[in-house]
Amino acid sequence: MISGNGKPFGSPQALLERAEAIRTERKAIKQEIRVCAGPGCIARGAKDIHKQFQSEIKSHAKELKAAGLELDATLSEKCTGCHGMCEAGPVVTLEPEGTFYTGVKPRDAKKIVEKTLLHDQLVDPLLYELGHQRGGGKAERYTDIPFYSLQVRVALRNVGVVDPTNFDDFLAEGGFKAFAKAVSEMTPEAVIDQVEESGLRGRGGAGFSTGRKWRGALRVKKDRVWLICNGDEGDPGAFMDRAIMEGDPYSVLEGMMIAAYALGATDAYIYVRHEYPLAVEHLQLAIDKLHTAGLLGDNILGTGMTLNIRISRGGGAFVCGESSALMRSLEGKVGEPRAKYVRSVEKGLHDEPTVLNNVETFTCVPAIIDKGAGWFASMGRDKSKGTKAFSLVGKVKHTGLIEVPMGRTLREIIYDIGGGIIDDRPFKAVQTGGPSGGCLPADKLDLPVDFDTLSRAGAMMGSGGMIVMDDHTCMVDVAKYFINFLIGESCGKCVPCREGLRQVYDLLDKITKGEGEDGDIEKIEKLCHTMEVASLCALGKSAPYPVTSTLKYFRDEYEEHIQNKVCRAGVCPSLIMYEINEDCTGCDICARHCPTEAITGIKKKMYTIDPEKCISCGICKSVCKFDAVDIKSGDKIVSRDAVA
Amino acid sequence: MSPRRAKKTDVDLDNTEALEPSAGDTGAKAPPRPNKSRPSDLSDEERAADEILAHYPLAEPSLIMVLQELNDHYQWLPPKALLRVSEKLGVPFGKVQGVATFYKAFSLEPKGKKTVKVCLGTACHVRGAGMLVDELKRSLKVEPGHGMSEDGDYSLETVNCVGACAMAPVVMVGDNYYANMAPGNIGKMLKKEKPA
Amino acid sequence: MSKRLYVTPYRCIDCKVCEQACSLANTPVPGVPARPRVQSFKVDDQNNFVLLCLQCDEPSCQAVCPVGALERNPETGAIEVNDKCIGCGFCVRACPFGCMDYDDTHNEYIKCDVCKGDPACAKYCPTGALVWSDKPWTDQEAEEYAKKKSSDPFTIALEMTKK
Amino acid sequence: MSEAKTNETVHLTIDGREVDAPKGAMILDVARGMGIDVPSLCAHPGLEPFGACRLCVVEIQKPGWDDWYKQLVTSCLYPVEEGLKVWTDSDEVRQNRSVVLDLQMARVPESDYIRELGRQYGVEKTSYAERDTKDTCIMCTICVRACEAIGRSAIATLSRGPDKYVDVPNKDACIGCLVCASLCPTDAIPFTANDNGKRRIWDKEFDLVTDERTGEVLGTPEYLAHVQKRAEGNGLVWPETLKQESAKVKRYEYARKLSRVADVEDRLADEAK
Repeated sequence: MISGNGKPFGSPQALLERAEAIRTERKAIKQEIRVCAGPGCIARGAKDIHKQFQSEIKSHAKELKAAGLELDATLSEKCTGCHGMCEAGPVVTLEPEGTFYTGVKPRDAKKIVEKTLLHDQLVDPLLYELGHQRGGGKAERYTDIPFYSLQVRVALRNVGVVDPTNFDDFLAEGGFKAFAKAVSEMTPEAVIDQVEESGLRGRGGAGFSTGRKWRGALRVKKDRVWLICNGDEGDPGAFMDRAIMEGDPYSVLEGMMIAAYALGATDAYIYVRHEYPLAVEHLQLAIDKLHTAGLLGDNILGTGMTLNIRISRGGGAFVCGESSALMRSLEGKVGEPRAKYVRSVEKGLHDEPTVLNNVETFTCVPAIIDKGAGWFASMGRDKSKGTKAFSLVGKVKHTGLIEVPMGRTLREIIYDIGGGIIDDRPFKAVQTGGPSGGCLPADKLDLPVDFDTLSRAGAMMGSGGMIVMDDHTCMVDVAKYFINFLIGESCGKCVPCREGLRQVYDLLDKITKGEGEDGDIEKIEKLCHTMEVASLCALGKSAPYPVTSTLKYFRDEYEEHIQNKVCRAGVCPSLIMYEINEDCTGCDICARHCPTEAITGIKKKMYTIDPEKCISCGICKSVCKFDAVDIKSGDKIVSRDAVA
Repeated sequence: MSPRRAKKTDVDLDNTEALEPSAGDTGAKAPPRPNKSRPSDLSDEERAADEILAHYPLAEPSLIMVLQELNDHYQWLPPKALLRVSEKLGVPFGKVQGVATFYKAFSLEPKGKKTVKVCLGTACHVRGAGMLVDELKRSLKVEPGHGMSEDGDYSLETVNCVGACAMAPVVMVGDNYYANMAPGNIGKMLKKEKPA
Repeated sequence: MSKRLYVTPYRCIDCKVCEQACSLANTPVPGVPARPRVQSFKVDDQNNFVLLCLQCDEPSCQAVCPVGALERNPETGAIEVNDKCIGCGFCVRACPFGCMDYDDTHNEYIKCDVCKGDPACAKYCPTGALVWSDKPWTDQEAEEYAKKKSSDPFTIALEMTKK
Repeated sequence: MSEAKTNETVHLTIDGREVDAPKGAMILDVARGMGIDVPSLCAHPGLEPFGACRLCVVEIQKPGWDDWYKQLVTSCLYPVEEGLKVWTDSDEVRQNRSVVLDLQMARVPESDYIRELGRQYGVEKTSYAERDTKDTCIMCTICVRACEAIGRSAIATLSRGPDKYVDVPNKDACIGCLVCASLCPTDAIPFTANDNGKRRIWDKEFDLVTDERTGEVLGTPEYLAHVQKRAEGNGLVWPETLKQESAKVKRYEYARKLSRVADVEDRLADEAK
């Protein structure tokens, strides 16, 4: 592996020269194996695959050398950040061809080395099945797959490309070019101008103009400005920031360094969610490396600039994604938000001016400085410029991490990139913006995805979680889920949020249990209104959105639960019954797994479920291999896919 | 100065025994009390706390980081260690306790040998994670976030999103991920993970 | 020189009119008299005495107050209890003269605030032992005092405190 | 509680009445100063504004906003601004206060104080599920903030969300001053001030120190020690004999001392001869 000389860089020029030198050296590399080490792929054994590759390369060293491949000289093998298509993991790509292997197991490493590396043959079973897309067949390169070809990666530009633990890798990909440009050619004012011109808006949720925020902090003339990077990604179903921090920590840091230069900040924090230990590890490695490289600390690149970045691990509180709560947390206090009538750019951390941006926002900054505000602003639409990363999850075929220019429609994202709904079931709703967002129904599929359009429709851009739901998702249950989530995460400071959430949950619970009454919906609506206008912080103010948006678009489902005591999705346990149909072969597996012995029958004949004993746990359905367990609600069979 | 106003020190009239401060109570700062416990008198928890505290500035902003490390060390926060942290950082114990109970990363009761974490992210929820929690509650006889199973092997926790939504629903035992779980597989998983 | 409450103890006959006047002037609820902020004593056969808050330059009560509930009114120069008071009673303990007090009928902490510039005690004092004035005595009184060589313990006490 | 009080004032309108208020003052204080009754449960003039009870919400309109657009803000935390228009009792305000009180009534069904307040906003009975509890704590945290101001921080909020509660996790820190109980708007902190020379609060029993001459209770030994420490921290002398004397006794002693000064003068006069 090519490494630096260990001495700090004395000037921006030296840094750029070094990057150029690495690039020249790397021209010799003929083949690169990239093992995806995103959370999904690691969970499926990516680390073992990486080890297996290392040992296979060693044991085939002679043959490889004969083929002109030598590890660390002409052949490179590395772990990268999340490649995006998590559902097909573990993923291995071979560069420069872009060969894309999915579902790789450690034992496949041998095959790949022997077949692809030595004989230029593809390992067919590992190739990606295009299905009905692009006329079917198998994709040889990831660029052939719509999931990738329709994306534009800005914030994720290096994720899945670089080895996050390797500084040289990052330099070779053009890292710190923007920072060098900023400190050597631009005034702080010019940096802010560029950021403002680019139209970059905060990627954390609210979408406040980043340039304007920075300018605001600059106007408050104080000795010290704090810089905070918010990596407390708490939205369930969102993991873009995690992927960036784990897969491309240097870009986050570079963004922060440019911001620090523009604002004259000397101290910065990255607040990382405590569930992300790998992100902490990679960021810490990167920070240490930057200190030895003279890019952090005193007299950065000989310019006299000082910056120290510290990592602070969150304590596991969703509310700490709220900026004022986050700052309390950094002060070592309970993460209770403060009222925002005094803006944090004036009085934030330790009551000093503070600029807080989200991970993705900072990551976009180097790209803007490097390629220009015009380039960034040319993407997107209206007042939402550039691209946005989303985590596309739920009942969609290709779950994973994507990035598209703002303004793409939901349909393009879900059907073209995401490949549609699992089992081609009907689409019911898409939930965006996490617990603060809302659910949009099928007739909103052609809405362009940008900050303002989504909020007008009752949802929210949020941090970028996009959860797709099919007809087997109960909207009342989804609303209840989010309220329950928020109950666990509310800080409990103000009354509408603390007491209101509990009451809304009680009412929703009543409805899902079939005990709903007339007037319950109106009660919920009244309560939601007060929560929305009278809560202290953004968490409380937006807490009712999952309820109000489902009430707006799926009111009939609520009414069905209340009037007919029916859950059409077959989800609410009190409103459904399990029933065995004639496909039953009498294999007895369900009876053996039933925790309440509600299933009886004679072997090899049809079994039956005693509705009195059944607790609707769903185990029978999940273990049945013959799809012989149906779900009934009311008189209708609303059968549901096996969970597994 | 007007004659009607007296300075507070003016009470110290030479001829007023009644108002004279008693010896040893002259308002001068009391000499620093010797540290009441020598290192050897410290309990294990206090020593562990001291070791961790040595890496941080002794001020309130360090609190959460110190508690994180303590929690990593013990898997929970022993009261003695918390008292020590409160004393050393100069943060009132009430506040320390408030922080320790506010953040989910901290546990105030001992944990089982292994912690089963069920992801309750939205993606996992819509794919049926709730049923997994119910099944685990039944088979381990524990409540999420509290206590441990009778044999002390497992604690149960629910987490909001482990960021592995593609494999939903996900259950984590220690560092191992179990993807695409169903209630029917829980028993098998627990058997496989059972600590020696 | 602004006005102050001056005490001439030898004129005091311990008639308690000042206490009554104070109590009535500071009664928040009609019919329920407040505890007086001023007190007169019969110390021994010769000496009577009226004691009220000295409005110290650096008041102990103010120094110990945790919430800043004791503030000096710039117009009267008196320290007043404002609505920030949380009732901890530190001031009562801290005042060496016992001039900070707690009125348990009205549940509030009290001290002399010179009735916001119009002290009732002085207004109703029948003997002139208490005066609200910009100097202790009129010129005539001063002359009289010099003649009589009567002692004015309070003035002497305070002069002694200045050394 | 605003620092750096300047003489600058801003001009605003509250409920149609024009007023000049010092810059940095909160709407709540200004409105109350005008005699307008704005309800609040968690505000105390001596403590940091907290903004939790949401009862003091008012509607505002800034100059330049569209005529129809108003915003609900927490008056205890919102500093006055030039040209601001404030409504403290509009329909929207009353509606939200009634929902908030409705929620509080469900939380503390046993509290007479909340019930009375609810009645003022037309809530006779809560429309939500009542908690099954005798506890009347509404989590205004006045006790927590007061205890912090006093310098003990014995009381803390523990846990979070709907489960959040107030307690004294370390009984040693409590000095039995009773300030928390006396400030509690809903009398949720049970205590006995003096029961045979003992005081009880937060499940802790205290001894009491009394003035020997008057029998007046001066407080708990912990309390007296705390005040002394605090006073000494402020550079005050703390005469031993004053420690256990009531205000009355202190006054009497001081009067006696001053009356004796006459003797001093005589002695001085003698010496002069």
